[in-house]
Amino acid sequence: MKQLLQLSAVTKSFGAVQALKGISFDLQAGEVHALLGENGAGKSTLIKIITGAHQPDGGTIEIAGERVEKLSPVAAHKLGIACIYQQPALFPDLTVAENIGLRLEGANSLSRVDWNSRRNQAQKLLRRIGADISPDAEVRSLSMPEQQLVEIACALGAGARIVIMDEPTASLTQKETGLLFAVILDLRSSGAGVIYISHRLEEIFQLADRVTVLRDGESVGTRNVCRSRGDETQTSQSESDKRLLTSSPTLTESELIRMMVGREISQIFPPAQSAPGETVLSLKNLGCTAGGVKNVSLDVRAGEILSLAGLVGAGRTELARTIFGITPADAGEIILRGEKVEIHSPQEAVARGIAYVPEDRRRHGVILEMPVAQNMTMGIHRRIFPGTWLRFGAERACALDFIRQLDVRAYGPEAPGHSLSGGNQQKVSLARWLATKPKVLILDEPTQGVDVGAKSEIHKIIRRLAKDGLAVLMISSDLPEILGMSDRIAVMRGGTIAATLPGKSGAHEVMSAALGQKGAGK
Amino acid sequence: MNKYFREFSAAAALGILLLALAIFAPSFFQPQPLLSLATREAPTLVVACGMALVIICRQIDISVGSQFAVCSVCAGLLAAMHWPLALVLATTILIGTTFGAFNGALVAGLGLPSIVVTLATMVTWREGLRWLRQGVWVDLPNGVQWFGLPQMTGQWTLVLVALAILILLALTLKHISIGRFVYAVGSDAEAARLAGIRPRMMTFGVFVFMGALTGLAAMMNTIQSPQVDPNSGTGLELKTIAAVVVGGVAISGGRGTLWGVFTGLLLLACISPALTHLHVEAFWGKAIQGATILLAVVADGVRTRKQRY
Amino acid sequence: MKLFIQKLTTFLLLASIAGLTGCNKSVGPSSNADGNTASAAKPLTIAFLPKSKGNAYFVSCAKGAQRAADELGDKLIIDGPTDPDPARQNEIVDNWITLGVDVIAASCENKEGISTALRKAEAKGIKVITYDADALPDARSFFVNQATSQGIGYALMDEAARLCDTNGEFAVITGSLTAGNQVAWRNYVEERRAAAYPNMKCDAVEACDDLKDKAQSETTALLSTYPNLKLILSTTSLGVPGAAEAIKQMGKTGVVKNIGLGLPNENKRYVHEGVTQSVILWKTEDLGYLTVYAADALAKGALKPGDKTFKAGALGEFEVQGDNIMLGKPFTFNKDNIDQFDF
Amino acid sequence: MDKHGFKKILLRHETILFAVLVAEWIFFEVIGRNFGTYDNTCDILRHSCEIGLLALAMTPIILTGGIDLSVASLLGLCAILFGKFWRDAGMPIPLAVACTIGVGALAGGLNATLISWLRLPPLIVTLGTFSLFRGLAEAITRGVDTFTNFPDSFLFLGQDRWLGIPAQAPFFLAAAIFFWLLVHRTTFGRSFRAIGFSPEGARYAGIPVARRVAMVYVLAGIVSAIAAIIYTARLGQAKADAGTGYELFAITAVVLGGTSIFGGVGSIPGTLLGVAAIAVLHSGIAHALLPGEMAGMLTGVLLILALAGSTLPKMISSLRARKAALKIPPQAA
Repeated sequence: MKQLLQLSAVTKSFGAVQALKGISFDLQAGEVHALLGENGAGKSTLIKIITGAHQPDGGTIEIAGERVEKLSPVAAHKLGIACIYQQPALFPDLTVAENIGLRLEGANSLSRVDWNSRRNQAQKLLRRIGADISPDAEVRSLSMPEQQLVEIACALGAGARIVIMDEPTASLTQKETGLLFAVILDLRSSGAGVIYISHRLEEIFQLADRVTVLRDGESVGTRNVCRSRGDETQTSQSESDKRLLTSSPTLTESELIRMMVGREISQIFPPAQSAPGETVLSLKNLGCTAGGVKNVSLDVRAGEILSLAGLVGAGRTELARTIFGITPADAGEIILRGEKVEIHSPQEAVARGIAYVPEDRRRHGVILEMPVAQNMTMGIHRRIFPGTWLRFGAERACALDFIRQLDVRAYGPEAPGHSLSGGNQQKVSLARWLATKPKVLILDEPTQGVDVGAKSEIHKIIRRLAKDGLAVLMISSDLPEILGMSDRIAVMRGGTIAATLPGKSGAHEVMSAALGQKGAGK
Repeated sequence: MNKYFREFSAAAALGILLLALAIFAPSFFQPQPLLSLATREAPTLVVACGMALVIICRQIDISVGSQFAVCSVCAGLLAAMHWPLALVLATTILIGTTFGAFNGALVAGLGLPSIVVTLATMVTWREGLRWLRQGVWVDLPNGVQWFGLPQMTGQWTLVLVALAILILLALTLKHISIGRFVYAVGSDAEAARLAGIRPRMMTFGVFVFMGALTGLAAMMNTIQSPQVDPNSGTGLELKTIAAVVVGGVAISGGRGTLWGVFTGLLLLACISPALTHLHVEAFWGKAIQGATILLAVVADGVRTRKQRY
Repeated sequence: MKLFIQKLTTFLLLASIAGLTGCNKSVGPSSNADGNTASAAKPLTIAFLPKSKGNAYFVSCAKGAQRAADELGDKLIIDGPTDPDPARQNEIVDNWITLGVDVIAASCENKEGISTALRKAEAKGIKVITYDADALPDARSFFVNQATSQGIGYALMDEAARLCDTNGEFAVITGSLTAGNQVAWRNYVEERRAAAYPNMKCDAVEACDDLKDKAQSETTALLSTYPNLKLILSTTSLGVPGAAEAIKQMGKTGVVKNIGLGLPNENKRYVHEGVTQSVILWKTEDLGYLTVYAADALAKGALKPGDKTFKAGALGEFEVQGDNIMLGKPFTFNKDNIDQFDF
Repeated sequence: MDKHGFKKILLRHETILFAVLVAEWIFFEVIGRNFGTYDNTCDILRHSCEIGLLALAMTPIILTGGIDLSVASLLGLCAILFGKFWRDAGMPIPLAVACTIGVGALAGGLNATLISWLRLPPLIVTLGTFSLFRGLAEAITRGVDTFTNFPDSFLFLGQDRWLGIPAQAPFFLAAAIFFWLLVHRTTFGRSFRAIGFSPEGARYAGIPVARRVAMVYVLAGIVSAIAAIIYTARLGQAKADAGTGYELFAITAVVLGGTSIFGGVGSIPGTLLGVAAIAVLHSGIAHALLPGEMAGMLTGVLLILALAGSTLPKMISSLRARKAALKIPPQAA
C-alpha cells in the first residue's frame, strides 16, 4: 500500500491553548481512515493543517513520501488534497456550475472561462454522486445538504488523492448518506485515501478501515476496524444494525467511546417514560406556502417526546419555523392548550410558551460574539429586566444557574459564544429557551455535530424536560436518536405528515414511511 | 428574468423616461446635444465601471470624487508644463493608481473597513488639494483640448474609449477567470481562499484598478475643456454608487453586471437634462433623483419580499 | 500604554509638521516683513472672512487684502469655510472672538445667520466691517460696497438686453438655488427685466452647484430645449466658462450670447474666441485692499460714521454713502479691455 | 477574545481617544491663542451640538449594522419646515417644534419602513432619501425662501447662555444621557447589539428585529428634527441647505469613537469623545491660526490611525506568537 500522507509530531497552539500536542497520523492509498474525538479534541485543527489553512508550529508533513515545508491552501489543492467542510465553503451568489468550475480550474487568473464545459462538467459530476441539482441553480437557493453534495462533487472532480470529509452526513438523509457512502467506497477503490470524521459511530464501523481517536490534542491510538462487508454498497439501516451487533471483538463501540471520552458510557439513551398528559399543541391542517408545508395535523402532549423524522427537504424544519412564526402559517390552525392562536412572529410564539432550538446553532442558535449570559437571557428580556432596565446581577445569577444545571463548560457567564465547543453552544441555545419556561419545546437536530459525551448529556436533559411535563417536538436525522428517544414518531414527506408511528417502531418502518411506497419494499 | 430583474427594471425605467421625452419633448433627441451629454458622462461611466468592480468585490470607495479632483488638477498642471499628452495621461493614471493602492493597502493589508478608510481618504485628499491650490483654476495651453483633435472627433474618441472600457470589462468579468474571481471574493472571501484565490490580493487589485480608472477618467475630463476646475468630481462618488446600485449590483457583493450599471448610469444621467426638456423647474431635480433611486430599489424589495418567505 | 505613546508622538509630530508648513501660508512672518516702521501703533490683527476658501474670486480678494495689510503693517488672518456654509462662518467668527482679534472683515454667506455672531463680536469690542455681501446693518459699522445687488442685477440685465436688442429669450445659470447673493441677483435681474425689457423672456433657471462641469451640462440641455435661446446669463463666476464651453461645443458661437459675473482670467480665452461677449465684475483685488484699509482705519478711529470720503492707500479716495463705502460701479470686461487685467 | 479582553479593548479605545483629546487640548493650548478659555470651551460645545446630536442618533444605527446618510438632509428639511410652520402657518413656536419633530419622525419612519419592512440595504435607502429630503427642502422653498426674524425667546435657545452654559447644552446633555441609557442600560441596547452581530440570530431569539431596526431610524429622524431646531436657533435662520455634509461628520465621529461599522461593538461615551476630538481639532486649528483645511485632513488621518491602532496590535501579537511558537522544538512523538 502506498503512503499518501504522513504527519509526524505535529504541534499547534492558539495563544495559550495548545490545540495539538504532537500528533502523528498517516493515510494509505485505498483506505478510509476515520478520525474520532469529542469536540475540541483537535480534529478540526488537524484538518486545517492538512489543507494548509493553518501552519503547524512544529512537526513534519509528508505527502506521497515527500516532505512538504510550507503548505498553503493552493499548494494543498495542487497536491490533490480536497476537503468537504461541515459548513460548505461555497459562493452563495454564483451558480453550481461556476462553484465547481472555480474550485477545479485553479487560480490561473488570465484563462478564458468556458461556460459550456463548466456546465457539462458540473452536470457529469453531480450525476455521478446521484445528486438531483441543476448546474444553473444559484447556490444561495440550495438547501444545506444540497450544498454539501456540491462540495463533494468539487472534491470528486478535482481528482483528489486525499479527501477529507468533516461530518459529511450531519445533515444528510439516509438516502443521501447511502449515495455518499457509495461515492466514498468508489474513491477508496480507485486508490484515493479518505479521512472521515463523524460522530456517528455506526458509520465508522460501516466505512472505515482504520480509526484514530484524538483526545485533548493528543492521539489516543489508531485501531484497525474489522469490516465484514459482504456487499459494500449495502447500506440500509437494518443491515448496519446487524453489523453492529456482530462486529468483531477487536474493536467495539464501547471501546471507541471509552477511548474518546476516557470513560465508559454505559447507556446512550435515557429510558423512555410513559403516561403523557393532556394535549398541549395541536395543529389542524396547518399550511405555509412559502415554506412548502401543507395540511399538517399533529398533536403533542405534555410529557412526551414526539419525533419528526423524514428526509431532508421533507419540510420538518419548515414546519418548525411555521409554528415558531418565522414563516407564519397561511392555512389551518394552531391550537395551544385548547385555544386557537395565530402566530405571526417569533416573539408571539415565545409569548405563548413555544420555544424553538434551531438547527444552525452558529447562525441562529447562539450569537457567537455575545457572552454566554447575554445569550441565555435573550428570550426572557421582559421577565428578567422589568421595565426594560438591564439588571446585570439578576442576569449573571440566571446564567450561572443554567451553567450549573446544564453543565455548560465555559469559563464564566461572560465567555463569548464562540469560545465554546459545539456541544456547549447547543446547551447555551437550549438554556436560552428553557429560561422562557416554555410549554412546547421544539428541538431541531439537537445533537448534530455534537460529540458523544455531550450528546448523551443533551439526551438526558431532553428526557428530564419531558418528565417535567414539557411537550417536546424533536426533529432529527439521526435514526438511532429518533428510535431511542421518542415516545411517538411522526414521519414527514413532501411537506406533510406521512405517518405517525409509536416510539417502539423499527428503523425499517420509519424509513419506509419517509421514503414512501417505493422505499418500503426494501 | 428573476436573476436580472434589477437590470430589467432599470432598463424599463429608462425606456419609460425616453418614451416620455419622445412624446413630450422630442427636442431631446438631437445628435449634437446627445453627443455632448455622452461625452460629459463618459468619464463618469469609466469611474462607475470601477465602482461596480469594487462593490461586486464587497467593498466600497467613497474617495473617488477626491481622487478625481486631484488627478484632474495634476493632469492640468502637467499639461500646462507642456509635457507630451501621452506622458500626462500615463502619469495621471499612475497617480490614480497610487491613490487606489493606498486605499487598497489599508483595506486589504490591514483589514480595515473600506467605507471608513475611503471616508478618511476622501476628506484628506480633498482638503489637501484645497490647501495646496486654494481653488485656483488650471489654464491649459492650446492643443490640449480634445488632444488637439477636432471637437467632433475628440468627443467621439472619448465616448468610444468609455464604451470600449465598458465592453472590455464586462466581457472580462464574464469570460476571464480573474473577472469571476472578483465575484467569488465578493460572494464569499473564505470560500475563495479555499478555492486557491487570494482574496486580499484581489481586493487590493480592485482598489488599484479603481484608482487607475479614476486617473483615466480625470484625464478624459481634463481634455474636454481648456480649464480645470479643482472642484470637479464633487459628488462623483454618490453619483457612481447610485448608478451602480440602480443598475442592480448588490451592495453586499457578488452580484451584478456592468450592463446593468450602464443602464443605471444612463438613467441617472438622463434625468437632469430630461427635466430641463420637460420644463420641470430646477429645484425639483434633487428630489426626483432621490425618488428614482428609491423606486429602483423598492421595486426589487417588494418583489423579493414576497419570495423571501 | 506603548500604543498610546506611539499614537501621541505620531499625532504631535504630524500636528507640528502641519503647523510649520501651515504658518507660512496664512499668517506667516511675511505679513510683517515690510516692516512698517512708520506706524508707531502696535500692529492690528485683522480677520478676513471669505464666504468660502478655494474660490478664485475670494483668492483674488485676499490677495488685495494681503497687500493692504503688508502696507499697513497689520497682521491678517484669513479663514473661511471650505464649502459655503453659514454655520461654519459663525463658528469661525466665534473662534476669532475668543482669539481676540481687533477687526473682523466678513463677506456674509447669510445675512441673518452671521449677524448674531457679528453682534456678539461688537459687544466684545471688536470692530466689524463687511464686504462683498452685507450683514444686517446693526451688526457692523461699515459695508464696503463693491456694487449693490441691485446694481449687479440691473447691470447684468442691461447688458443682456443690449446684446439681444431688448427682445428675445434667455436662460439663467445660477450657482446654487439657495445661496443668498445668488437669490438676490436673480431677483434683481427679474425685476429689471419686468420693468424695462418686457419683450425679453426668461425661459429657465438652472443650478450648476458651483461646478463648471455641471454648468456645461445644464447649458447643453438648455440649448437643445429652447432653440430660440439668444443668451445665457450666469450669476456665478463658475457658470460663464462652463456655459461658454457648452455653446462652443454645440457650435452656437455668436448665435447664443454668453454673459455673466466672472473673473477676467477665467474668461479671456472665450471672450477672444467670441463665445463670451462680456463678463461683469468689480476689481476684486481692490475690494480686498479697500476692505483692509477701511478695517484698519475703523480700528484706529480714523474712519467714523458720518465721513463722506475715505482714502485707501494707493487707490485714493472713495465715496462713503451713509455706512457704505462705495468701491464704484461694476466693471464690464469685454474683448477690448480684458487683456489689461490679470485676476 | 474573552469578555474581559473585549471590555479591555473597548476601554482602551476610549482611553486612547481621551488621551488624544487631552493631547490635542494641550497642544492647542500651547501653540494657540486663547484656546483653553471658558468662552471658547462654551463655543466648542455650542458648535458641536448639532453634529453631536446626529452622532448620538447614528450610534445605535451603526450598532445594528446599519447606516443613515440622510440625517443631515433631514436636518435641512426639518429646518425649513419649522420655518414654514412658524411663519406661514402662523403656529406658535412650541407647536411648530412639535410639528417639526413629528415630521422628523415621519421621515425617519420612511427610512425605517424601507429598511426594516422591505429589508433593503440601509446604505442604499438612505442614499436615496439623502437626495430626496434635501430635494424636498429645495422644492418647498423653491431654493430661495429663507426663514428669519425668529423671536428672541426662541433664539435664546441657540445663542445665549443659561446659568453660564450654552443654552442648548442641557438638551444635548439630556440626549446623551437618553442614548447612554438606551444603549447601555436597557434591553433595547442589548437587542441593537444582537442585531448588529447577527440579525438572523436575533430574530430566532425572539427579538422583534424589524421593530427594533425601525426604532433606531425613527429615533434618528426625531433627533435630526431636534438638531434642526437647535441649528435654526443658533443661526437665527432656516434655509434649505442647512447642515449640508453633517452626516459625514457624524459618521466620522461615531467610527472614531470606536463603534464598528459592521455593527455590534460600540459605545455612547466613545461617540461623545469622537465628537469632542473632532470639535476640538477644528477649534484648535483656528486658534492656532493654521489653515482650516488642516482640520479636515487631520480628521482623516486620525480616523485611519484610530482604526489601524485597534487592528495593528492584534496583527503584531499574532505574528509574534507565531514566531515564538516556531522557535520551540517540536515535541517528541
